[in-house]
Amino acid sequence: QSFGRTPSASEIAGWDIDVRPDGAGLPAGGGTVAQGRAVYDENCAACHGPEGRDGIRDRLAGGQGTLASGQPIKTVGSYWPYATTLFDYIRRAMPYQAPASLSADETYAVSAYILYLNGILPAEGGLDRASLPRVRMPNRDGFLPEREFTAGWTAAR
Amino acid sequence: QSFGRTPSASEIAGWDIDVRPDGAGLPAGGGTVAQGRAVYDENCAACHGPEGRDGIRDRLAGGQGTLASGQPIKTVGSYWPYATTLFDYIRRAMPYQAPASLSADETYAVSAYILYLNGILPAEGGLDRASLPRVRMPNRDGFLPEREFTAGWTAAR
Amino acid sequence: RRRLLAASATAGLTTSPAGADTLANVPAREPGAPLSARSERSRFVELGRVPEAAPGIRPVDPVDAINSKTPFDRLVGSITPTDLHYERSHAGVPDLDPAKHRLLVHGLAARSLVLTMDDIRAMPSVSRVAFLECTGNGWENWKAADPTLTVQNTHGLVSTHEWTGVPLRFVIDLVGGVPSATWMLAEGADGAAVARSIPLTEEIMAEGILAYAQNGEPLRPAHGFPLRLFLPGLEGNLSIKWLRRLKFGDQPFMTRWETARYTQLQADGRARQFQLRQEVNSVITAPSGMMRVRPGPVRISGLAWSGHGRIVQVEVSTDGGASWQAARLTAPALPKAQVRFEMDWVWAGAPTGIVSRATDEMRNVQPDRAAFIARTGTNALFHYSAQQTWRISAEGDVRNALS
Amino acid sequence: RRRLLAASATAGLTTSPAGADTLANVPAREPGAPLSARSERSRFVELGRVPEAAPGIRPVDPVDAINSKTPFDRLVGSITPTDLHYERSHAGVPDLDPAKHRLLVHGLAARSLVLTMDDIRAMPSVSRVAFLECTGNGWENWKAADPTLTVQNTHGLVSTHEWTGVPLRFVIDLVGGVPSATWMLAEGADGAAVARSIPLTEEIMAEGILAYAQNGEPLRPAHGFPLRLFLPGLEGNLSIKWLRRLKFGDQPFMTRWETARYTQLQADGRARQFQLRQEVNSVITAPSGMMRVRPGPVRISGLAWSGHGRIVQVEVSTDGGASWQAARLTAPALPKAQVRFEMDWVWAGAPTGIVSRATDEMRNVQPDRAAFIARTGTNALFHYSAQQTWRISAEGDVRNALS
Ligand code: HEC
Ligand code: HEC
Ligand SMILES: [Ca+2]
Ligand SMILES: [Ca+2]
Ligand SMILES: [Ca+2]
Ligand SMILES: [Ca+2]
Ligand SMILES: [Ca+2]
Ligand SMILES: [Ca+2]
Ligand SMILES: [Co+2]
Ligand SMILES: [Co+2]
Repeated sequence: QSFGRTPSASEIAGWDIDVRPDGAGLPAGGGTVAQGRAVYDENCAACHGPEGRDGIRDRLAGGQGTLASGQPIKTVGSYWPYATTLFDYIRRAMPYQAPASLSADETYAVSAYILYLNGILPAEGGLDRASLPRVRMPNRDGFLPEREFTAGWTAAR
Repeated sequence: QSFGRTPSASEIAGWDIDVRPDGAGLPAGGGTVAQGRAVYDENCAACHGPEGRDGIRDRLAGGQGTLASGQPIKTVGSYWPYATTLFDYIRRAMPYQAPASLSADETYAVSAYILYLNGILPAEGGLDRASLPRVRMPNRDGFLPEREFTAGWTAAR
Repeated sequence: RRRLLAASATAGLTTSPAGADTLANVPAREPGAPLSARSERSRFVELGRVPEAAPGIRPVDPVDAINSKTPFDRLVGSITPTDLHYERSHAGVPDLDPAKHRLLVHGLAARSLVLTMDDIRAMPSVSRVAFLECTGNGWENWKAADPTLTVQNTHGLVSTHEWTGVPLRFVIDLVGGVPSATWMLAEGADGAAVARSIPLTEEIMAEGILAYAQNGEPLRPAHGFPLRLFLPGLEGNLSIKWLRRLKFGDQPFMTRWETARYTQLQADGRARQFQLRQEVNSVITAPSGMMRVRPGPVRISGLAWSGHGRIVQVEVSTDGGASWQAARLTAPALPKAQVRFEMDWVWAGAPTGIVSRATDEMRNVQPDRAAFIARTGTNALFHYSAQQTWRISAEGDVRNALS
Repeated sequence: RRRLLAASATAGLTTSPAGADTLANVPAREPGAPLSARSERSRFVELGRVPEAAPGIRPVDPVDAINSKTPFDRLVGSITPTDLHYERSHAGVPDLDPAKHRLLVHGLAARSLVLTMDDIRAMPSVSRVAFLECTGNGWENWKAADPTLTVQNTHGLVSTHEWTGVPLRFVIDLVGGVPSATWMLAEGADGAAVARSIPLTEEIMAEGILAYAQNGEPLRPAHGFPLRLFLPGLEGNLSIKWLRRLKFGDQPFMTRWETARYTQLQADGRARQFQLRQEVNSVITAPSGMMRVRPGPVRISGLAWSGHGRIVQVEVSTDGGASWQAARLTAPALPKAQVRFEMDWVWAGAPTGIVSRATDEMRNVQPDRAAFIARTGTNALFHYSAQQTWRISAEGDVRNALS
């Protein structure tokens, strides 16, 4: 019994939006912190606040050094282990009301801006397919994968 | 742990409406076929037809001799094994839109009339607590109780 | 309303085969509706029972309906959606206030008792997944096979739920035991005060439940709210809804429902009485009546159940009963519960008949129609449990047939 | 809205204790409503979830809600009513047309495949009763115990249904097997395209289901219509709703939901990641938060479940954890499914705490709060499974407490 059909490569490409820590899945293109500030102010600030703080939705900046405190503040800067996750998440889910509406360049740029807001990139910095996976996130080593479910993978690292 | 309360005898009496083949449960009172015709015409004919036939609801008379045919007609007269069931059912369920609205006398009377329509009582007949259980229904011996569920009871008869 | 359904559309969905021919045409993702207090069905899913007045009389004015049948052509799995459990009522659906509802327990018992719903819900409870089946299920096919019938029409008077309530045994102990009683009258609070005499067999004493919940929630009014009797494996009419009275005695009370109704006329004009068990049964729900199949792979899916206990085997014939193959159960079979079976088949395009037959743990095997009718005649009206044949024409039209 | 409920009113009913003081006052029987296509709930039964935005933020504007919690204070039995299964969505509830929905299967596999819903419903199916639990269940009680919380608030993010769908294994075989893959990305068609990396353990390969039905009917939109992943015993977020893509790989993809969310911060500031199993858990649902008990007999009732398998024992303490007694299970426990337990208790009127603890077939015992917090700290936010204590005051008020 046969089910379904084989998709074309271009069909798959249209849906294959995930980005891995090693950069697999990142599109061509790039953007700067400065470009990202404009994208952010236009598309994101209304929910996430002027500088990634004090918005009506999730805080995106700050919180470094709070994770072991009684009031941990988990943000992209303080908590996220991989910068690739930021690109992946924005591309699939943000802006909330219009997911997947940003171009690749805009996504690189706004990702760069959020990293800048967290002190991870300098004001004159930027991101592209090559540099993004190389960004070292402050909390990169903050995670303890559970043996039961990750034994093979952690051994391979 | 204790649950519930003990009902008074009069409370039980108000709810204890079932009538057994031996007549247990029949109330005082009585009624004639003639009285029953009036009760019937007023309360029942609209649904069951003028003489227990050709109504919009169940046929109440006729059908004797049809049970072994390809088109069995099951009525009080042709099928029901006990006259007590007729009293019990009318008391609990009829007239459809106002169950339990007939008096005991009216229920005896209309039961008598339905038996008359089936040729089981004569025109000048009637029913009361004593006579009703003694009515011999034509199909009294037409039932084969299933052993698995009635072994003790059929043995006791 | 009836619709032509492709054999694979077993889940209540009307999917147009075209849909989206490339992934690029799949609608774009977007934010959805807010979260809610209750999850409603998709607007793309249409599920409803069919009310009917008597065999062959349907669709019908709801006030004339006495049954409302479960849409097995559009269900999957083994549990029946709560609002689609089949319905059989004798005087409509009463609107009972649980605060005012009372259960009277009396008769041949050490003492009488009046219980409130608070009392009953404070007693120990049991839960059990089991089928309930109207004694009349299958009554369309006694004499002839209307070829326009769906499986909802032929077999829609059985359903499976998780039932929760108090063991009958517990309530009997509460009134001090009933050593001299052999029968129990159960009576409803509906307009007809439907009443049945229940033999106090060991099985009934052990398995009977005074149920107040179905699939985790209070009974719905159509199914007996706030309280019903539930007797697993036995004819549905015994499981008195809107239960308000239990009376113990030493003989049957011979109500209308165990004399005039729910007795089975044999060919000789005599009637089987207190034939209370629902026999081993099964039916193919897809492909089934009024569906259409295309030559090629066809997934056969159906339900099997038995009032004797667990289903241990279901076989399927795709050549009208000449040869049989074991089907696969899609979940562990529970005692006295419906279980789904499936089988792969490739339809070559020639006219044929597809049939299922179930076997239960007591080794009862569902009879073919000829054997069943030879035993019962065609006048019984209730307790039809012969094998169901669906005929498939050269065009792939699936139709109800006697064999 | 919250209501004071008597301990016995566990079935969603508001019964005034007065009601009818003699049987003569019970309303007269009368014909009821016509039979219908669907059985609605009684007007005397009010059941609804509580949408909430974050721990302690509720009731909430529905557009801000991220969770909607199951009303366990008003349910009985073990199965959750379909429309009351808890809900957790990250971008609202999409309104998907099944005819246009597609599943793309690709990545480290012999071949790629696009499947329609007709394809998927034509595959072999399995059905299984199992719980689904949001990783955030219990998140109210990490640091403090708001005494106004009900069991719906503390534990309303878990539910049990019969799930039906295609074995994950079958789909993997369809793409020719995935011998070199160790992880699978599952992605939803919702606005957020929620995506999780799923380790291809033996357990997941054996038990994973691509589910299209719940409790016998098509999934409802809030629960993933027309298709979701279902991974019994593992954190709910893995069971991706509105499933549209499966991609095989040899490492985790590190999506936001397995890094920024659903990772558990320890006291030292590091976080447990891929802590995917839902641990052994239980809670007393009656009497529970905001109910009131009277001195005398009290029926204790609750639910237990474990992602490791079957529940084998539930114990209840009525002295705040000092001594324990075995409770009775009201139905056979199924693996990775909720099961109800009950215990009789006589409350003498002195203040105390009632607590339950469950043990599963792997001999995991639900820890008390002190031991649990000693191990996890109070920052983990997800995977809270400590024993739940309900404090009872001298007045009989039942309140949420840390221990
Ligand atoms: C209309 C409101 C809205 C807008 C506009 C919006 N977001 Fe968001 N954002 C949200 C919500 C709501 C969440 C949390 C979703 C969840 O928890 O699943 C979120 C989460 C995030 C997160 C993850 C935060 C975390 O710690 O997990 C990031 C990063 C983010 N948004 C970036 C952006 C960017 C970049 C833009 C603009 C391009 C944007 N958002 C525009 C509402 C918005
Ligand atoms: C408004 C309609 C209506 C009226 C008026 C009515 N009935 Fe009926 N009757 C019915 C219906 C409907 C049934 C079948 C109920 C069922 O099958 O459960 C029935 C059934 C019966 C039966 C049982 C028939 C059988 O063979 O099982 C008897 C006897 C009966 N009615 C007697 C009466 C009497 C006596 C009255 C008047 C005092 C009466 N009915 C008034 C509608 C009515
Ligand atoms: Ca990719
Ligand atoms: Ca733009
Ligand atoms: Ca009596
Ligand atoms: Ca009158
Ligand atoms: Ca739209
Ligand atoms: Ca009324
Ligand atoms: Co019936
Ligand atoms: Co969750």
